[in-house]
Amino acid sequence: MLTGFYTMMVRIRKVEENLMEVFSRGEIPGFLHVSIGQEAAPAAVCAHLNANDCISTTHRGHGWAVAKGIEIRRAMAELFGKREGFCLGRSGSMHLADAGIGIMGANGIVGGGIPIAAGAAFAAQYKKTDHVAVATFGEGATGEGAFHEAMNFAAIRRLPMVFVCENNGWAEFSPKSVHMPVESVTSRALAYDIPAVSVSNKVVEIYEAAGEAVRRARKGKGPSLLEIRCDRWYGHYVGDAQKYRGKEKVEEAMAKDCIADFEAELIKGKVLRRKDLDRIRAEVSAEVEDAVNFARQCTYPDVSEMLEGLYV
Amino acid sequence: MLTGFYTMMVRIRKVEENLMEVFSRGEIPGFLHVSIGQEAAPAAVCAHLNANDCISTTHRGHGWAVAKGIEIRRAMAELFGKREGFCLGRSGSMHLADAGIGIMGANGIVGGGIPIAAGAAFAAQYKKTDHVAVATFGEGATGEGAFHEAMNFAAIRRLPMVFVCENNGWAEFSPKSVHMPVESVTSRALAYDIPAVSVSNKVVEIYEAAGEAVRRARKGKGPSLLEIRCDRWYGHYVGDAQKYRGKEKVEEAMAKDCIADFEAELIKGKVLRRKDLDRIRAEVSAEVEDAVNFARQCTYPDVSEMLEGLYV
Amino acid sequence: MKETRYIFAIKEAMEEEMDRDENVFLIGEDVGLAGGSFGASKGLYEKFGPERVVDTPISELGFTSLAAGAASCGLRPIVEIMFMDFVTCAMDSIVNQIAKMRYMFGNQYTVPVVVRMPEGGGLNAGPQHSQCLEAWFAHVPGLKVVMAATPHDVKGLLKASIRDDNPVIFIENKTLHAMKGMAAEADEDVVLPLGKADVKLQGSDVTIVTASRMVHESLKAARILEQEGISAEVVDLMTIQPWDRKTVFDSVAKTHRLVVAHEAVKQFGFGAEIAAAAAEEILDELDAPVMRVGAPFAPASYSLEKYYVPSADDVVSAVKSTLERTL
Amino acid sequence: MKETRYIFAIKEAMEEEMDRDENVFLIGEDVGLAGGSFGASKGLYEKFGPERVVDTPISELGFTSLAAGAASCGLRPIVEIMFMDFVTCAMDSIVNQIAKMRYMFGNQYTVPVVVRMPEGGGLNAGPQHSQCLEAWFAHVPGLKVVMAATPHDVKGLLKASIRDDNPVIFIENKTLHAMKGMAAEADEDVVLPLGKADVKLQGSDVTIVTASRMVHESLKAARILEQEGISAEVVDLMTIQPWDRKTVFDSVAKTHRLVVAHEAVKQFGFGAEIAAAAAEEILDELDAPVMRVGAPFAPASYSLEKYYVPSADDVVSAVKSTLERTL
Ligand SMILES: Cc1ncc(C[n+]2csc(CCOP(=O)(O)OP(=O)(O)O)c2C)c(N)n1
Ligand SMILES: Cc1ncc(C[n+]2csc(CCOP(=O)(O)OP(=O)(O)O)c2C)c(N)n1
Ligand SMILES: [Mg+2]
Ligand SMILES: [Mg+2]
Repeated sequence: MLTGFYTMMVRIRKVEENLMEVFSRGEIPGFLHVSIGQEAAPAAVCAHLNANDCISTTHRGHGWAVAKGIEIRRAMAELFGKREGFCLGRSGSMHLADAGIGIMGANGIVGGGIPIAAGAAFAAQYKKTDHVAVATFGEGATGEGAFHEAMNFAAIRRLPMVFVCENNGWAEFSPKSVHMPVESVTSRALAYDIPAVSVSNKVVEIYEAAGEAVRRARKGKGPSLLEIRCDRWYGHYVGDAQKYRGKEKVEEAMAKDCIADFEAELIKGKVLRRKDLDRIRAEVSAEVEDAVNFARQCTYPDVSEMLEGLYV
Repeated sequence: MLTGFYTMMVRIRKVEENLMEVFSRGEIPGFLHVSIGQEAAPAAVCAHLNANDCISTTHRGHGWAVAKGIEIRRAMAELFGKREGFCLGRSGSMHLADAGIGIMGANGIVGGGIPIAAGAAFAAQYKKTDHVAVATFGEGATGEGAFHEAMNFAAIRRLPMVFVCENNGWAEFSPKSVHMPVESVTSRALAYDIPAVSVSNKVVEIYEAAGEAVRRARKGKGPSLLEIRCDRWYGHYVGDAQKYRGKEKVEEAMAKDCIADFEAELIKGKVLRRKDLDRIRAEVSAEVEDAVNFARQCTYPDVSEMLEGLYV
Repeated sequence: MKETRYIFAIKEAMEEEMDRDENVFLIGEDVGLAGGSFGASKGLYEKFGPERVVDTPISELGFTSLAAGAASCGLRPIVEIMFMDFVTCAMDSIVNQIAKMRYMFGNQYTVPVVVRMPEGGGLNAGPQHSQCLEAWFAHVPGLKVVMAATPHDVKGLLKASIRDDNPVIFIENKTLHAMKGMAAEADEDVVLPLGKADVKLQGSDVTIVTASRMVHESLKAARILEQEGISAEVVDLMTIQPWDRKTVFDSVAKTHRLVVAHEAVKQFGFGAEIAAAAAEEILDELDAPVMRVGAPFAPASYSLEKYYVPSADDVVSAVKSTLERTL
Repeated sequence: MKETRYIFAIKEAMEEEMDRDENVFLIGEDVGLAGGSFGASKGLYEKFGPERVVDTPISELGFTSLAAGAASCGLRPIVEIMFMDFVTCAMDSIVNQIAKMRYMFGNQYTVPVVVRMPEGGGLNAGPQHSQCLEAWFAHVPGLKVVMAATPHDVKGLLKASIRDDNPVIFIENKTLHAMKGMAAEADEDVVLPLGKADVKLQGSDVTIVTASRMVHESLKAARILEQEGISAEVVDLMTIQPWDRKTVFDSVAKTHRLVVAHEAVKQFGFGAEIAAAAAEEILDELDAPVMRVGAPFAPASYSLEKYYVPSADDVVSAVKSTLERTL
């Protein structure tokens, strides 16, 4: 399991490092929001989920899609705007989705995906399955009415879901203090009597807290909120120089690395050796580079496909 | 002051009893939502406010407009749809407003007035006055995103305002349990670290709690939330037979009367004698009947006035 | 067929579809225990229970997006927005989520949500409770927009909308709720096609294109005009998006005159699109200016409502004006 | 006059008005410390402080309604909605509150709110970040709707909008932000009238009515058409609501042919209203079908964006088609 966590975190990191590179080279257009530094949460939470469980994600959602098991080749193709992509190249980074394994889609509207995940949880409850839904979002999103309305409804109907907030301290170019009058998003949950815990950016800690929340949801005991205190290494989007943040703060954030910390633990705990780590990283690199090459070779959609499937 | 409370509560009651009567006779059209049984809150809270302080109210807002000092004749004219009304007869019961004394308007959109009051508080802060703003709303309104977004902003900017929730246990035709996963609206305030108290429907108790909150706002110490636990005697609107609620529950609610209770206290405390109460009630009745007659004699707007003033 | 009322026909449509398909459910404010603010779901809670007739907190955005999520997981939600005016709170859900989920995610999802809402005046409910906003939704790719004028139509169109795999904005009219008329029985299972207009009255001098309550005002106008020897054809669009160009253009090819009548504010209403399409595609058929009937450019008025909402008289004037101005 | 960029001209307009009137303030997401997502308020926070350049939590509905309340207490808010797509979250505030507060409360209030937002494609930002929704607002009585095409215009129109006592929806265009051009200096204090169109190019064969980015595509089209001996007049509406009927109709009375071009989805866009008004009021002047140019009926596409957004070529085709189809 620990090896699985590590592999997944590295996979997410590699995907985004590659994305940054191809984006900087102008190979992919639009906006690119990477989650480097935040790999632990998706790796840990998704380890509790299966293909029937749904997640809704955000503009910063690559990590979640990867952890939920998206096929990296076709995800990459989508980011390249190619027709082989999951969204036929129509939507790119901000809308990665794979209906087949419950990735309900990244959302370009802050907070937009939260009540949608509640809808998936509602459907699970309606159909009397034991599926659960996970809404992922940032602390900035908790300012939106959509967050409030979804939390309220989920609590009242005891929906089988988990609200997962990655509190990275920034929403675009402004710090948490602009967005929240409370320190922790767990305070928000008090308004709905939803159990909430806040954990650090350690994958095992997150895994345990998420397990508790997912089990609770699966057993029909209702929703929980999980806050992960993490750091956003890079700017809001790739290309954002973070002048508003100050070099020191950025360096401070980058000094905290959930992957490096975990590596150290794995070695200390004799779970993996240095060369095991190297092998995993090499394998993942190859996998991701293969995906990038695949995406490069895919084809752009044709203008004649513009209206295809708009209506059933 | 106690006499003032009593007079105001009776005035609100009389206004609405008269409205129910003329409405039932078909003299006024549209929807009519009365607040009979809930007179204590506006009488108590508005006693702390002056003409520079703003309030935003709801579909069930007659009591607040009266307590804030609206001229009853012209308020009545508005409800009759006459051009002498505060809104030129355009808007009726759901939109009573008097800009001159800070009645920013009743709102037909549940939750709609809450961020508007925050705007008044923002203006007071901006202009460095000691004015305060009060948003009034029902417990049902706390389900709307507008409530959440206003609370969040008010807390962050320490706006000089008071959120006043009349928790009457019902939102239209459904009980509180459909709308809230928590017992008291004060729990909602925890999400914003806004101080909150819940009081019963006793005018003096409300007055004291409101005083605390208003003083806090005036001193620049930020917003508070005040919940008043009260009962809605009649249906959601006049004509609603309350079948969903059950006769017993209705009778139970009607057995609790903030005015009758206060009368008993006034007499017991020897503040007023039975005949003082009678005199006050008679005076107020005359005042309200005069207003009704005034409204009857006013004129309907002419169709030629339809577009008047839409743009400045 | 049997006589019923528009509001009962809505209930019957929902009930029959809920009987037919267990994935259909209803969600909204007071739709459950209370049977709906206008009574559209009376009895459904008792019959189907709180799982399928879902009372919500007051949170239009939240429960509409919730329906979107449920729909993409295989359910078929009917969302009730109590007054069309309140849909302003759910625009993000409808426009950025529901309308786009299928297309934006590369056709991976079908999102069969029906969002029902009553529009219009008639209750003296004032500026925030009387609006007609269908033109907004017709401008949004991914949505269908349906408006029903009679008990028969509302039943057949609502059943069609519930069965349609696309999101449908289903617009009722408050003044029509009490309207009596014939509608199909459950076993007849009448499902009207979306996107198909209905010629409610044949005529030869002018085509009146309309929908919802204004169908009745237009028919009334046609009767008045008949007295004066003017023969009007009344085309009920029934679906505003996509609208039935063929029926409209065929009618104009016959009458050579076009009036469009709706209750919404005239400017930038759906009449603009119909008139513009005529000026673009069948200008040569037009013998006279295209007149539009709609509410004046002001919020709905409480006490002047009867002058505010367009009536048969306005349709009569528009028809006369187009006839007088024949080129 | 001096050379500047569209985005700087926006900043200058706000800065000059904030200098002139201490009741003017700016509110929105990241408008303060960060200087705005597109940089429109760069430097204003440093100059005017956090009281007048107000960073908000992500809560479009909340801060737009807050602006409404502040405006009715005498302030003059400029609200920035980061992308026009996000205005879907604030529709209740704009439509049920801001647009109606004055009228609904019997003209007791003036509500001088300017809601700025950039629309359109150009950044490959996909379906939820590229919409053009001006037609919605033009359908709402109580609002004015302004669209600016050049640095000069955006400055003069924004200053006018801030000074206007009515609520104004002020629509920028993302592709224009970087555009260079001349604009007035602070001491010239150029304030352009709202409701007045600008003939950007004189011509005699066809009138192209347009706004915002499509003004430039239309001018480009006119240059192409000129090569073929076709003389196009380009009318920049600048204000969509109320729009300048006189300038448009005068132009059509001269050219007898009308094309309307906008970036929004063609169906039910503002072109429909212009075309319909022509069919209603000046049909006799029209020698040919009125053609409209707009985006196809689909959400904006990430990788097909350049085919999705209408271009000069589309305007050229529309003009040729109206000329070919002269009656
Ligand atoms: C409704 C809406 N408003 C604003 C934006 C612009 N926006 C995109 S991301 C973002 C900040 C989100 O912050 P947070 O939720 O903390 O997520 P993070 O970026 O930190 O992962 C904003 C304001 C948007 N996309 N949607
Ligand atoms: C946005 C919106 N949604 C729904 C309604 C319909 N509605 C009017 S009053 C009401 C219930 C309000 O309950 P509460 O806030 O508790 O106030 P009360 O009526 O008890 O005073 C509802 C749902 C509305 N007017 N606006
Ligand atoms: Mg964040
Ligand atoms: Mg209540």
